[in-house]
Amino acid sequence: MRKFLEIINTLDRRWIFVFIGLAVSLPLFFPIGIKFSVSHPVQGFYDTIEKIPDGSKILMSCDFDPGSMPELYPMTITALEQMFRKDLKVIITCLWPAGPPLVERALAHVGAEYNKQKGIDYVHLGFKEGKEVVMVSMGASIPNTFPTDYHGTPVSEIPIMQGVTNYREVAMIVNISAGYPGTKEWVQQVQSRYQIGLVAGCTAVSAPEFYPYYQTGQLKGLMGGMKGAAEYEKLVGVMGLGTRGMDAQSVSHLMVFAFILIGNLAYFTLKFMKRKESG
Amino acid sequence: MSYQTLGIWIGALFTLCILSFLYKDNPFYKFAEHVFVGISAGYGVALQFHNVFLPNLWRPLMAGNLLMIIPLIMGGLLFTRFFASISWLSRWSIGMLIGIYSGIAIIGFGSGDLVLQIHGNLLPLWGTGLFTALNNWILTVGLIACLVYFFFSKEHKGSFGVVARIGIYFLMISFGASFGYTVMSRMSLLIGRFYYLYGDWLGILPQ
Amino acid sequence: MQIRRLLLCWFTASLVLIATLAAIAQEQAPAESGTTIDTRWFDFNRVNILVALIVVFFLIIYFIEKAKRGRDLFVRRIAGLDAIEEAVGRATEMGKPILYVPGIDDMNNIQTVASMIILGNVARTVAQYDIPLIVPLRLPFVLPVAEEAVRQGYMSAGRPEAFNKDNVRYISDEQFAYAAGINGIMLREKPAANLFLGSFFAESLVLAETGFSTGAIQVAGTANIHQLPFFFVACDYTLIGEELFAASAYLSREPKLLGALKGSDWAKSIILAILGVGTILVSLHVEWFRNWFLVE
Amino acid sequence: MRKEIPLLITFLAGAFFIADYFIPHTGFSSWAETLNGWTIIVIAFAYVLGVANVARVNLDYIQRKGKDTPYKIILLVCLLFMMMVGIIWGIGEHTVFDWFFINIYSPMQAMMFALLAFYIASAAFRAFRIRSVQASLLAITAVLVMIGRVPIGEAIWKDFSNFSEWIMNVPQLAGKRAILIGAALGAISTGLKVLVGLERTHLGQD
Repeated sequence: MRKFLEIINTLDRRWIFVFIGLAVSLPLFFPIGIKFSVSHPVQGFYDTIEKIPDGSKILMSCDFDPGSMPELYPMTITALEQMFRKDLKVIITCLWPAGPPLVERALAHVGAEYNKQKGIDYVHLGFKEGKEVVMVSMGASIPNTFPTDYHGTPVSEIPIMQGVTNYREVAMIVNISAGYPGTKEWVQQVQSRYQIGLVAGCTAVSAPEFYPYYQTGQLKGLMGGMKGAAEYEKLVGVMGLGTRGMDAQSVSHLMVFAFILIGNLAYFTLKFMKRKESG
Repeated sequence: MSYQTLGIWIGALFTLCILSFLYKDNPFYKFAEHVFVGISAGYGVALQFHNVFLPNLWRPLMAGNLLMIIPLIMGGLLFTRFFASISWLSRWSIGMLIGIYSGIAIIGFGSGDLVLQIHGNLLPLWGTGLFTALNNWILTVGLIACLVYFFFSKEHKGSFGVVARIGIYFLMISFGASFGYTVMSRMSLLIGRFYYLYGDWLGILPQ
Repeated sequence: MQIRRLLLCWFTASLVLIATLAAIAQEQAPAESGTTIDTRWFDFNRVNILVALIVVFFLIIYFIEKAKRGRDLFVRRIAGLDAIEEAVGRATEMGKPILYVPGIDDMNNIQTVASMIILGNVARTVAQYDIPLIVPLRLPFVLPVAEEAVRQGYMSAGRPEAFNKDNVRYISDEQFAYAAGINGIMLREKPAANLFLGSFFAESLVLAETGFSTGAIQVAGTANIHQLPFFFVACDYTLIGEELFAASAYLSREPKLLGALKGSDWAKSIILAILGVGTILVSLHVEWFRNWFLVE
Repeated sequence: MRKEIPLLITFLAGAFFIADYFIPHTGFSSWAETLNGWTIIVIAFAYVLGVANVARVNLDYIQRKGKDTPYKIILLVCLLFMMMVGIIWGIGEHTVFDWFFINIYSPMQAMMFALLAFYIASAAFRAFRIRSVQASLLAITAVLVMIGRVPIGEAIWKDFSNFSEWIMNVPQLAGKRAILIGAALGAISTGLKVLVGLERTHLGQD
């Protein structure tokens, strides 16, 4: 018994890497499809967009990069699906340098499905460096901050941008955020200053920090991590990456729980044995 | 072999190079890492050129908006850091940037994180449903106890120490929640990568 | 006196500038139709934010001024500092090296500045014993500052000759290569005490875990809240958020740090009072007090 | 003169932005708008400066013939190649630039972050030791939230998801709000010290 505990206590970490690798891979090959319900913050995200009258304009800021794609790309796709179904006009900006190519792919994928035209139903304004300064600058004037779209066509020639000067001409803001600059800065610099509706989809790492904003109503909706994306896909009725990853998420969480349990049991029983011998 | 499949193969090989770091640091990882750092730096410059330099500075300047000379000069001053003799000039631009970010932080934190969070925690302790009253009690006691824990002008002794101890327990619940969510976040990153390797690259995933 | 003169001339300069800018802007104001010309000079819905900022500004400037005039401001001893001393003490008994990791951020991050102050203090206690103090660094700009901090520590302990420049080492500027380099030091040179104080990100996990497996006593401290759970479970003691700054203020007694700390302590007591009074008033269905804190 | 002018610029820029929040005067905010536009451009220059710094550090390394020189050469070649391709042939879809982004930059960055899943698993097994009441509180909350937030949690206990939602909305929120308020006070005091010229580390040693 003691030998076994010694092995566990000094187990090479690479064995644990193998276990976790299996825990994440196997459910992908043998999908179980465990049911799950929708939590309030995600329902808030969905309902806030649903309540916007059809045809109005929405500002969507995609502040993420490939490093957080598995959690945030499904959210972007599903949000575009919901908005295009309601024929909402989407103006997209990116505050992370590596965001625009991902947004281009999402737009191409979903835009084609609902045959939406670039420049009429949606516009992709690309990236601007400056973090919070860009948000404040858009409060004064969006055309001055983004004189052209991602491909270089001047904003004055883009139909969807006619009549849009700043946040007052936009019904609400949808923010998909991976960190800084992201949801925290949109709440601090824009939501309270311009009193505009704001919903946010973020990585699970940053979700706990935004619950205070959800409780005060600064955020009308909050989606955290791949689970949030899966719940949102369930509401919109789409089978995306979020839902497909849920089984692997469940199994890997159980595995980490088991690791914590076994690690502690082995550590303390060994310590107890040593004290008994020396005591 | 279309460009698309060639791209997937190269992406998968580089992914395996990064994955090899788990076994131990090796030349493949070093190679992949340096390629990544180079590509990402080059990507940033090209993007700034097309998305900021051209539309926000060059075109207005060419269109005769001479006021744009000022940001061009301020930006150029930054590059004096490379020449020791005149590097103090770069402090003008750095001073401007630091000043703007400090001003923005003061407003953002002042309104969004200070005043509104206090407003959000002024909650009725009775006169509402039992469940909401219980929640409001926990929120109020928790916030007060944690603020007392972060109080440095008085020793944590006697009743003050007890309140601080309650505060640290609330903080532990906060950290526990953050740990759970961080595990969730990291696992979904790995799920995404295995989807890429098994699905896009090898195509052996059930549809 | 220097602060007051500074404030006075800044204030007048900014007033003059804002007035002239507004005057120029007045006749240059874009006569676009549709945009409402707003000539109000102050948005009264935001007076509560202004009051809050002025109160915090006053508290901080007042206590920095007080600290500058050498008035003794009491700051309780941070339990984390005892843990650091205990860790250093144990390492000296065993005659093994001490590892001090000042975080991965640059000097413009306040946490790195606070870490340098604590590093200088640790160097002073280590100077009396002949054990190496290893300081691995990620950014070249932090190297001279760290070297200076350790040299000052050895100097003030009266043993400048014991200072070994090679122990303050530049590893790599890539996050995980830096963590791998430190793991190598932990496994090869087997330090008895690991101190992680400063701004850490995802690599904190890797460092704390390897340090735990070598059996070293570990003390950590960072204001990056999302990294605290890992440090808390893997280390013997963890300074949480502001405690890192309180520790550096306690050690250095530097007016700027001490004043800011006392100022925010006072601000916290005001907030506690507001929470107490406000909660009771709201429970009695008195709404005006709570509406003061609304933001339009 | 080397220190006073930058400090004055810092104060004016910061004071201007703070004033812009409180003064809705159209004339004044049009100036704030122009200053915003300038800042975006200067920050873009600062970004390019950062990359130039990376190039300089690696060039020095190569001159000193360090042991990793071949890797550093690869780094600089990739940097120049990606920059030139992007600037000359554009950055939209179906360009060489986009191909390199989607097939090299994106998978590698995603895999680097995915490595953290392995590290957190091994840390949970080897370093997550419950040695005090506080650590046990942390561990119990972590497990409750971790299991409650995934579908299998609801399979075990119907209300598990609502329970972990309650943990997030009430006890956890109190701790986070206290940290938010503490951080806000810290940020305001640091911002003030920088504006008034008390905090000068950013200007470096002259």
